[in-house]
Amino acid sequence: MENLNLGVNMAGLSFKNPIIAASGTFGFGLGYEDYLDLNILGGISVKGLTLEARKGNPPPRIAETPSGILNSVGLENPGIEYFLDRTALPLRQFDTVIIANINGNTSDEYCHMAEKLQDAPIDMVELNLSCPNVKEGGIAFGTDPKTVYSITKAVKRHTSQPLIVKLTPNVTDISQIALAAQQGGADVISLVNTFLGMAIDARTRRPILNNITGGLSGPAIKPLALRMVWQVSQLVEIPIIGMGGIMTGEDVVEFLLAGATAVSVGTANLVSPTAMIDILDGLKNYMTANKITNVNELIGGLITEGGNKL
Amino acid sequence: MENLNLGVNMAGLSFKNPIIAASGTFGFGLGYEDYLDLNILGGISVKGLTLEARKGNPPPRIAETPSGILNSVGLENPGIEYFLDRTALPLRQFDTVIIANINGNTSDEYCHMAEKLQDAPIDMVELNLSCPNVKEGGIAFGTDPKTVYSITKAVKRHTSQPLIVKLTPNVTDISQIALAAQQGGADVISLVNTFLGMAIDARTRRPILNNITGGLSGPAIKPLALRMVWQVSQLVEIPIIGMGGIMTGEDVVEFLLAGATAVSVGTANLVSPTAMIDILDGLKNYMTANKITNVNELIGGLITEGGNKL
Amino acid sequence: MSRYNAKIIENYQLAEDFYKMTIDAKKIAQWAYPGQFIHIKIPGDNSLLLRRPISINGIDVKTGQLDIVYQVVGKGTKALSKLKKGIGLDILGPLGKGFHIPEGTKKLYILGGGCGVAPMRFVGQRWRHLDIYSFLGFRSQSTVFQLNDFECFSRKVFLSTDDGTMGYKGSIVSLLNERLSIEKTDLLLACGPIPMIKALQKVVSEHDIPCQISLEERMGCGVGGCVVCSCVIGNRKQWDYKKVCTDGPVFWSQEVILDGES
Amino acid sequence: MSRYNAKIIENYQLAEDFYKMTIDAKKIAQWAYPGQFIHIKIPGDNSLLLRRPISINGIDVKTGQLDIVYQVVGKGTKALSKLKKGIGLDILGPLGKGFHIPEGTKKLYILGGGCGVAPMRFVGQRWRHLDIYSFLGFRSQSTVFQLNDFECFSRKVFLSTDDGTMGYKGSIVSLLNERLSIEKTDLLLACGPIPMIKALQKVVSEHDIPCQISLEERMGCGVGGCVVCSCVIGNRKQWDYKKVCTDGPVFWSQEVILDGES
Ligand SMILES: Cc1cc2nc3c(=O)[nH]c(=O)nc-3n(C[C@H](O)[C@H](O)[C@H](O)COP(=O)(O)OP(=O)(O)OC[C@H]3O[C@@H](n4cnc5c(N)ncnc54)[C@H](O)[C@@H]3O)c2cc1C
Ligand SMILES: Cc1cc2nc3c(=O)[nH]c(=O)nc-3n(C[C@H](O)[C@H](O)[C@H](O)COP(=O)(O)OP(=O)(O)OC[C@H]3O[C@@H](n4cnc5c(N)ncnc54)[C@H](O)[C@@H]3O)c2cc1C
Ligand SMILES: Cc1cc2nc3c(=O)[nH]c(=O)nc-3n(C[C@H](O)[C@H](O)[C@H](O)COP(=O)(O)O)c2cc1C
Ligand SMILES: Cc1cc2nc3c(=O)[nH]c(=O)nc-3n(C[C@H](O)[C@H](O)[C@H](O)COP(=O)(O)O)c2cc1C
Ligand code: FES
Ligand code: FES
Repeated sequence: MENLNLGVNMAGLSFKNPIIAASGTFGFGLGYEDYLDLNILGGISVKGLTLEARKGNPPPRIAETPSGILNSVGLENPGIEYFLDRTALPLRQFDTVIIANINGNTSDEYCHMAEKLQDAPIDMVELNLSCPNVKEGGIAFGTDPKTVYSITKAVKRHTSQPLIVKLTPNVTDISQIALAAQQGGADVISLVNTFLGMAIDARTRRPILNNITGGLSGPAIKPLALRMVWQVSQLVEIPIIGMGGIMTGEDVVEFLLAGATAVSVGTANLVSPTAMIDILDGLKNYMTANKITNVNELIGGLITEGGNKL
Repeated sequence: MENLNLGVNMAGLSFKNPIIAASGTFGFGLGYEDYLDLNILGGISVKGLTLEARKGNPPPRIAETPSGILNSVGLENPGIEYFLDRTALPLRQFDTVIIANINGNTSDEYCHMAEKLQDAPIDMVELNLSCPNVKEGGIAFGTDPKTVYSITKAVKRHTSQPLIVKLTPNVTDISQIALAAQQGGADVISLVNTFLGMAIDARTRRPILNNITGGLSGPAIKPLALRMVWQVSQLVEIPIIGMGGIMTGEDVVEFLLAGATAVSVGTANLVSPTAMIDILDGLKNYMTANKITNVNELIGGLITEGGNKL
Repeated sequence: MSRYNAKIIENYQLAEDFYKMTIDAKKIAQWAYPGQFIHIKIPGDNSLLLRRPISINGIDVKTGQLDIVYQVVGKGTKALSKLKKGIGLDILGPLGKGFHIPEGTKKLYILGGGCGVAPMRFVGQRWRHLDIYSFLGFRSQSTVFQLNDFECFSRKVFLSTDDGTMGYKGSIVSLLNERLSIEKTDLLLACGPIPMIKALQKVVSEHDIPCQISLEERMGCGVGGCVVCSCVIGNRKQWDYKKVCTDGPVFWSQEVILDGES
Repeated sequence: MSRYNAKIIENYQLAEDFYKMTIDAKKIAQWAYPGQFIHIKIPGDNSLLLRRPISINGIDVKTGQLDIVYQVVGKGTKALSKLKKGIGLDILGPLGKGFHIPEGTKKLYILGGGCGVAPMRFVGQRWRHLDIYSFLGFRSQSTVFQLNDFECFSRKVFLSTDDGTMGYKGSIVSLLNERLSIEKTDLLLACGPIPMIKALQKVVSEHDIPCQISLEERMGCGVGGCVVCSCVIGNRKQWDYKKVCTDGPVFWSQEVILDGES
């Protein structure tokens, strides 16, 4: 296992491995040191930031579904200023790519936040065009290719940081949206955010989430996410960060084969704070067992001719 | 349990209970007599029919995913003539609502099939506008409200049988599509067909399905299906047949609460040929335990005020 | 706080719906204090993703063993109840901020309702040197558990059942209310269902008794990362969502706003 | 064919990766014939929806017990291998059309490769009155199983391993080929991995031997309702998808088209 090359590159940045903590599932990273060494991670996408602090939705905010979870956090966060003042620097001590996930109600808000981050000690900006919980806009932005194009383009003008555009999967044709992001100047595409879902308690006859609906994540959505990553990778040129239900090293491999350059791990962090260590180990074990020395060999390596026989 | 009223009505037809075998998962019903008495079912939607016989896609056609399955049958069926000649009458002996599920490549094909069914010994026609496996059109039809409206309207002109329109969930806004079906004259809306997904075998680096992508069904999609049924029920007036991952009587209750008048059971039939007996028993047990004598009390009965506390 | 593989020492039914499990968890037993919880991965069924938070019911520092008492209410607790001894359980713990006893506290009332009785046993065992009066509420005689343990460390145990099959018939909070009219306490620590907590808040504020309560909310990570486990803390004019998992589960009664909850 | 709850009588490791399980399944044992399979729900893990098809390895009509031999290759078979005796297994069976012996058959060759050896034991036990010659191919000595049983009912057992650690080194089909050059047979029945079946099809057609083979395909329902388990049956000009679960799993070798499969 000594000679494995796990590093990947995106938007001119090098990641020591393709594993990134997914936004919203790992706080600001800080506080996890008891469970894992943040320096082992390829990157950390911090909890979704907004211009002003947000309280988020009333509880219950989480429901368990078969092999999945629904959440309706609703972007609770201390606001971008707090992040810049208190969190960005402590996080910077760790040798991992730091990604600021931003969420706006208008195109201007996105631009404004991107500007604030321009000189911050972070490595990349992630435009979340997809949060399904914020009625004021999140979901609308990511479902229309024209809007995706124009916001991406606008934000690009306000920052020189490499830009990730994170898309919602709740659309008819994800490839067109991804293409719009690429044309707007996105450096990387991040796929997928959560699927809009709902859970009901038959006994009380009420929705389990106070917000009624929430975002579905976890292994349940893995086949949908893989399909989207694969479809998008057939069309766009820029790198893709794939996610949706990654729980093991083999899951990482599947996303890389489908065309992702890196992956994010979300729900698995809610299951175990040490999940990313196990996933990274699993990836290494897979590579060793399959005699793959460079993880880049796996990217887009899906073999589609001849079917898959028993 | 003796005094439970399980009957529901849709489009002027009465169903002895709200449980319908989902198209494609229960063949033509015939052959299941060893496992269950077809007379206990509310209805049977037969395997998807096309104008001509179809061989379907090469195997493997099924993959297991976390709490779900992917299928890429590709509408293998003996063609509508065969159905009319050989299957419709034997099926008619059973005291249950018989639904013919039809699939066309063009609007005319749908109309043509509907005409052929006009005098057939069946009770309803189900327009499948959603099969994700037929590249020639299936998926495109169901994703555009205008097309859904115009096909529904055209077919209505060619049949006096009550018409169900079955929608694909692979869309940005299911409510608009459902509304279009209603405006086109649909008597009932059927939600949801499968979600387009993909499974990869990390060992062989190939897709598991020969067709690469397939349709995801089973408990994994239940939260997404419930959300869609709920959303649509807020907007349309006509009854909804809800489905997606129903495995137990409580699952049925959840769909009814969300606004469905009846439900279909699909994947559960692949798990056990006797599944619908257990689901029906589960529904009865739920009603008895919760002192509900008439199943219609549950329809649309979701309580949304005040949240759902522990 | 860390992740462990803890072997099950025993797991048996205590009362109707209630089970007690003892696990081998030296590190946790060493550090845990009352009101903290462990976060348990349900083994076997991979369709159940989330861990289940269960309060610590007691520890034996010498053997490094830890007890929990849990009520079977759904799939996860049902699966737990089926586990045989010897199996390794994937747990996180000890998690959360537990109860704390301000200096000078002499007389301690502890109150538990239903599965909320479970964490109070650990309270009593840890602070047995105080004058403890226990108030325990159950649904029915068939669900009463660990009464002996409470009798060991309490000056007096007050017991009520909803159906009157054992002890006082009615709410344990009414019993407490009566008692407080006769005799106050330095501190009250409590855990139980929301309706009970609401009644309790009223009673302790009327009697002006310092009171800490342990809250429940649906959880994800259990370690502060996902902010799903919110409760409302503050006053009506200025409140914030706090995390039950790391800011709690124990809060001062007067800070907890349970409005809108039933 | 029906659905049963079948109690596990025993479940133990036979060879590297291979396990044998005996279950109590009277009705199935009464009706089953060689080449048929049972369809097993994996208990415990609700994330695994689909049943697993496993051939019948043998039956004891008197006790109503049924054997299966399975190779641990993934999550489902791994979970099966962990099950203890006494547990009830949810199964369907007997399913499918098995092997059949045309009237007048005297000499019977049976051939199995890897887990394809498992159903051939049932063949030998049922038709032990015929002159049976067994051809068994394994990966290595460590994976050889039930050799004694085959020796009981066979005139002769030919054995090969890929690595030569036991018997002939190489493919069992080559051994068969050699044997056929010396002595023909009235019928050959076979089960094994696709590459083996392909080689076999060539050999039996060259020697013009009637041959039935048992196929595998990923399955859903197992009872003919979902048409996912297709195989290609016919000839190059005219072929159809047939269902492995109900039209098969056993087909005549010359009808099976394996093109495009590797
Ligand atoms: C800090 C804390 C301590 C607790 N201590 C105890 C204890 O000592 N003994 C005991 O019996 N119970 C305790 N509970 C409640 C216990 O966590 C739930 O009863 C349990 O999670 C139910 O799981 P289930 O799978 O059986 O139910 P299901 O309803 O099938 O669970 C589905 C989901 O809802 C969550 N959930 C359901 N009910 C609750 C609840 N009341 N609180 C939190 N999450 C819930 C589950 O964790 C799971 O994620 C505690 C809860 C918290 C938050
Ligand atoms: C008619 C028939 C008889 C069989 N008899 C035997 C037997 O006697 N002994 C034995 O060891 N194996 C037998 N097999 C193969 C056995 O069904 C698979 O090895 C088993 O399903 C793998 O399950 P898993 O969960 O361990 O693997 P996973 O790869 O985790 O399974 C995932 C899915 O793929 C399916 N699958 C994977 N491999 C196969 C396969 N080779 N054939 C069919 N489905 C597969 C599983 O059923 C499941 O739905 C038979 C298959 C068929 C079709
Ligand atoms: C509790 C929770 C909170 C989340 N918050 C955010 C967020 O603030 N910003 C964002 O872009 N994605 C957010 N997500 C989505 C995840 O980053 C990820 O895209 C999604 O969960 C799919 O990956 P998974 O299946 O591995 O969880 C959140 C997900 C969860 C479960
Ligand atoms: C193997 C299989 C074949 C299917 N074939 C059809 C079909 O021919 N026509 C159709 O309208 N839906 C078809 N479906 C979709 C189901 O009818 C149902 O809408 C879907 O599976 C969701 O329900 P479930 O989760 O209960 O399976 C098929 C589903 C499966 C699993
Ligand atoms: S459960 Fe994740 S923050 Fe409390
Ligand atoms: S597995 Fe369903 S038809 Fe064969």
